[in-house]
Amino acid sequence: MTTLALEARQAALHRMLESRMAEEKIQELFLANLIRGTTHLSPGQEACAMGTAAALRPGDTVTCTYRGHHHAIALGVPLRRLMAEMMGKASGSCGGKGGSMHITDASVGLLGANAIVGGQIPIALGAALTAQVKGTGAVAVTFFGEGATNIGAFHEALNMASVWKLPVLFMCENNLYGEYSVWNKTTPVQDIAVRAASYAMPGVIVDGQDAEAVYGAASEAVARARAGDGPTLIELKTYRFRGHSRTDMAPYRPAGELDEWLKRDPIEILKARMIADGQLDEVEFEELSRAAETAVMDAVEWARSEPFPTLEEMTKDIYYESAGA
Amino acid sequence: MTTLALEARQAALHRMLESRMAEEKIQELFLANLIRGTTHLSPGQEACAMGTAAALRPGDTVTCTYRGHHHAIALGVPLRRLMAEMMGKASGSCGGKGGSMHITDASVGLLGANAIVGGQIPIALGAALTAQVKGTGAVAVTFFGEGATNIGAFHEALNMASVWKLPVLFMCENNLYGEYSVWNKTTPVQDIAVRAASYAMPGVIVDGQDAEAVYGAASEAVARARAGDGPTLIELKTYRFRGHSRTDMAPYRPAGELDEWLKRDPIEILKARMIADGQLDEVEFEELSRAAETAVMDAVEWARSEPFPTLEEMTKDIYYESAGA
Amino acid sequence: MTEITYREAVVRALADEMAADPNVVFFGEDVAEAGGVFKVTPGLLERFGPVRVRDTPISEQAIIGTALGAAITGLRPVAELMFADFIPVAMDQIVNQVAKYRYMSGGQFIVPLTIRAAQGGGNGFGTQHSQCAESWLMNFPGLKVVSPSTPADMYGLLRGAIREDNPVIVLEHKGLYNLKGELPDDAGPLPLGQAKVVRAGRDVTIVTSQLMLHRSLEAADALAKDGIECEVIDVRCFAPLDSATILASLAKTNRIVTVEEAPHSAGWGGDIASLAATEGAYWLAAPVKRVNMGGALVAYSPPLEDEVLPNVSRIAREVKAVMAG
Amino acid sequence: MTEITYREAVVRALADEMAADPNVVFFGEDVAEAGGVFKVTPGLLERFGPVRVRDTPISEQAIIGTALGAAITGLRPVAELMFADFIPVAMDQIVNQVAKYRYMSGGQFIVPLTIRAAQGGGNGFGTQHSQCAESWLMNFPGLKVVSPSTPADMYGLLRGAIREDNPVIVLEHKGLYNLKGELPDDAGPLPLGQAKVVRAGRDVTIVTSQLMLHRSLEAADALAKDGIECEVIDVRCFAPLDSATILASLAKTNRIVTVEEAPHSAGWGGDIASLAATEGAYWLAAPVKRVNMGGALVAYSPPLEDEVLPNVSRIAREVKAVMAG
Ligand SMILES: Cc1ncc(C[n+]2csc(CCOP(=O)(O)OP(=O)(O)O)c2C)c(N)n1
Ligand SMILES: Cc1ncc(C[n+]2csc(CCOP(=O)(O)OP(=O)(O)O)c2C)c(N)n1
Ligand SMILES: [Mg+2]
Ligand SMILES: [Mg+2]
Repeated sequence: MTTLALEARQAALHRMLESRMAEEKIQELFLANLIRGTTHLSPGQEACAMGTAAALRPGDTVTCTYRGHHHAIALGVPLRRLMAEMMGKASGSCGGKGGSMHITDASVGLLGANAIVGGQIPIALGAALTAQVKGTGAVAVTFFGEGATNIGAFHEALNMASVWKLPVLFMCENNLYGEYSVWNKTTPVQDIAVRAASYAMPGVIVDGQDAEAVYGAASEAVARARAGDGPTLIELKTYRFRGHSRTDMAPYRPAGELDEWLKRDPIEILKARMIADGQLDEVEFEELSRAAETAVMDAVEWARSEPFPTLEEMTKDIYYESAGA
Repeated sequence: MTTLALEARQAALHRMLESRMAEEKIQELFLANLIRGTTHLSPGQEACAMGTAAALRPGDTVTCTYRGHHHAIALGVPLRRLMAEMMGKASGSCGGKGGSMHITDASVGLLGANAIVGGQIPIALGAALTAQVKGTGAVAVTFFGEGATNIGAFHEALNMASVWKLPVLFMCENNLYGEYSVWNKTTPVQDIAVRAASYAMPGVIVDGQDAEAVYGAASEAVARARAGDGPTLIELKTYRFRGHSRTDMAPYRPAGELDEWLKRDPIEILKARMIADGQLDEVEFEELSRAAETAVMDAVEWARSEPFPTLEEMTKDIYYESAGA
Repeated sequence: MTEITYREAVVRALADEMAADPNVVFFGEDVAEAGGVFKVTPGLLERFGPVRVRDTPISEQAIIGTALGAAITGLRPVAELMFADFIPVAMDQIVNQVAKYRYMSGGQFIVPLTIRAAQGGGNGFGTQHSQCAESWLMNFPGLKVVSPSTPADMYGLLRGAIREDNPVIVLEHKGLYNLKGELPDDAGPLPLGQAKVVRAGRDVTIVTSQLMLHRSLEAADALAKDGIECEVIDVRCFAPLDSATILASLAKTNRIVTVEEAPHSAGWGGDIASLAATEGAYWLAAPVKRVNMGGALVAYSPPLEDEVLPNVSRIAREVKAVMAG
Repeated sequence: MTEITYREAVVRALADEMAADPNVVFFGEDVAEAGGVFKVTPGLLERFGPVRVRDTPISEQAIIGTALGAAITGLRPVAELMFADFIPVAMDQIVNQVAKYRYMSGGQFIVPLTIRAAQGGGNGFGTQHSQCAESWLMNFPGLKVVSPSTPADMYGLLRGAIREDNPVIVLEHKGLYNLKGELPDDAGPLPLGQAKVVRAGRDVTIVTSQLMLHRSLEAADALAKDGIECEVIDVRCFAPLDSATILASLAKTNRIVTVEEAPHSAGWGGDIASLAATEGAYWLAAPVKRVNMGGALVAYSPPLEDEVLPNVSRIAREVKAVMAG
């Protein structure tokens, strides 16, 4: 089994904790109506993001979904800018224009979270095309849910990526539900990974709760992609500990299912492994947790005190206006 | 191997001849600019249509593509109405409004040929839904090319048909080319049929030049569908003897390829089998050919003398206006 | 007379039509078991069963294609697209298939199909989940487009849409779901294609719809205090447009203002202004004024979103400008 | 000065931009090896090689998504959608992704992307292959929409589009591909957003585009013999619209007629009429007249198709009516 080096493990654990706590805080803010709109959280799915991010290097890019906070944090979007974006503040990562569903930070390779199911998938092909045309060796990663694999854009993108041998990682976070529908009510196959065969690309099934397993599979796919051998579909078996969005209490989940999955909390899995390997003890973990909490609280406080964008922003950035124009 | 009863063989041969000759005539008319616009012919692919039609019964429905004359003739659209439609005449099967790419005749179950690649595929699901909801036992057939299997609508339709166990036959006429592109330039799999696995439905490969092989596979799928066991994807390996559309001389075909396929002319295959079985001799075949030619010439002459629609037709049929309104 | 919400009006209309006609079926993403993401359709599955009320995969093209195929073969499907912002995902099926199917076939089919979707801004849902769709659909003859603004109209127009033998898109405004209003005990289907003078006035005509109707009525109240009597017209049906009602009002007031929740360019207000400049030109005593989103998009940030949507004071200001013009 | 066709102008513009900037790439269905279905792009593959000039699968969503991803990561893609009628197949990518990507990110990206498509009627291509698309795209801030009417404009505006740092849709009229015209030796990129007064006149302003421009010019010649001097304006760029040029002409002639190849409702002529009724109202001496397809679709049948498109005599008749008004 592939493992991460100590520092990478520490970073993964650290960011998983930050993501978990940031999302708890975000949920609070939404439920208290301190933020209006809706949000889609990913507690339970953090390892999918962290394991993948650990396999990437600067220049690589990511597109993802409205359920994208964990990806943003994994890639290094600063918590303050994330929180400010959540609140629609001018110092948010998108200047407040994007919001929870559209976190974007080109400086860390996050090309954008997307609120149209499947919309982000073909966009990754373009980033990969740039890499291929310019010979940069970069790979393009795109995250999506299992529900999204029933939409046309998914199909077209995987096919064209395969034909053009584009350096893309198709990362399917199969969290068992699309909104309130359990996956097998809308999808006739047991494993999403089998769909790779329609595109003559490798389809891999991975434990999405284990950051290192994700890292291993992603690393292999990255190597394949950088070598010019084309895309890979990776199915990450995972679970969202919360409902689909802000107010969803997930009444559709069978009794006990959540409890079973809580036993496979990605944070606990990595923590236990590090403890077993003598890299961490409970006290240190508590410290890490507290540090994450502090960072999140700081980000929230900071963001709350930041100004909203000025009204001129309303019509800015619709078009790029060149200096000369 | 499944075979057709004598009468059905005769009918299939007869209609294949009619289709072949009608299309030769159509091409002539277009090239002579007696018809404006474009047309997509199917010589070489006739068995795909005739074999399938032989497996259907009244009440079953078909949607197909702009390359749909053979389907229309297989289902029994009268040659006169087909030719009149080709010429945009009022007595055409669509009153002249549809044209070569949109032959439709609800009275024989032809719900429409479609000029948007993949557009007709989901529509078949609706006909199947009606059958399922009303319990009519009808099946819905949809024809499309191998190139169309790369478009999103194909994917969505197969998935939803499988989930809902709809009585649909997905008939892929793999004629090796989508416009001027050989299939394996745009499609990374050797056989389209493998894509059925993405939808947990049977995927079958059939010799599309052999009307009886097509009939056999279609019959099995029809039985499955009528029994409530859901859809089937059938890949018919075939070839178009002409270019993609009116003016295409198909320069992209490798030398000799057409000649190889001409040896597998679906008309010759059925003819030879009938001769071998003592059901036909050359003289009778000549007679059949002449009869088909006569019928086609009659249809052309008739259609030429028919009137164009009146100008009031321009705005009619855009909306249904109830008698009371 | 009972008081119901706009949300309840939807499910009541659906239930009443499903009870009246066994051919009415209803499907969409998470509409059945969960009762819809806006909790608009609860109880239908329980009452009408899983054959007629279905959840679909995330496959908007398949949803609309299925509805079309069902409509032309004898059902009267109602398909939900959830957010109107997803209409573009199924755009080909809507504008190239649904709208044109009857015409291309020369009138062989009726297309009794209803598409429902929730639209509009003001909820912090961000750029991809806050749009109004009327203007996108009006350049496609064959479609009818309905936008109810009150619970009673929602109820009556949705029933009217389901009874229509033509495809109708019913747009529900998210911001109105909780709006309460009276429903007459003898309420039945309402005819499409009729605008409604919601407030009579002699000085200026305001043409508007949905959320903007309610803001315009507020503005009209305020303006009345300044002695300006607004006639407020609820468009209700954008295609076909009830020009007569609008022109009659213009003939009386000689001044017209449109209040649109949409970008200016190719927004429906252009059609109203066009009506005034063509058939209504001799009645016009002052330039037409259009109040809309200009060239802007809906941003996530609350102050930007609040600014982009026309509000009561902006409406009042523009009406005053027209009175001065 | 050389004489070139509108068709040649396209490939020359593409070649010149590809030669000038290695970041320009070009792809679409059958555009590379075959040189396009309208034989518009021959020779590019041979000259610029298969990395920069590519054939795609039949996957319009993937094509546009790929172009978007490439544009935001450093390429300047030109994507062809073949017939403009297929724009709806990729509508989500165009209107929810491409148009909004820069805005949602708070201006992190430029989106230097060009989409080319062939549009228009008059060729017997039937209802799904004869539409004009400007009006469908104008309600989406973020897009620019260009419709060149002459070889020189085709050349200059396509180069201008490719140089734009914003997404541009360039619509080529099929009926003009064989049109010849002069190209100045020093021709370069033309700026977008400027209408052109093609014929000066004092009596009435005709605002039009593409095929209708040429018919309008013919009508203007005929009308001149009757002493009516038309000022004919070629819109050239529908978004952003050059209101100033149109208003200046209206201020001079006090009469305005739009000649549109599109259905009336939500057609771009509504924006012109709206301009006249708002900013131009004080100059209007007669009602605006719109000449367009009314509520009709393009049927296949030649007399119906010929009737639905505004022709020279209808244009002349309507201009006379406006002069009388
Ligand atoms: C085209 C489109 N259809 C529907 C929706 C509404 N919607 C948002 S999330 C979602 C479920 C997606 O499920 P999945 O792909 O499994 O991702 P998850 O939310 O589980 O991460 C749906 C249907 C949408 N945003 N876009
Ligand atoms: C959505 C869409 N994209 C592109 C086209 C143009 N087009 C027409 S036929 C065709 C090739 C289709 O190939 P295939 O599916 O193999 O069918 P065949 O023509 O071989 O029968 C293409 C690309 C179209 N009509 N619709
Ligand atoms: Mg999911
Ligand atoms: Mg083919």
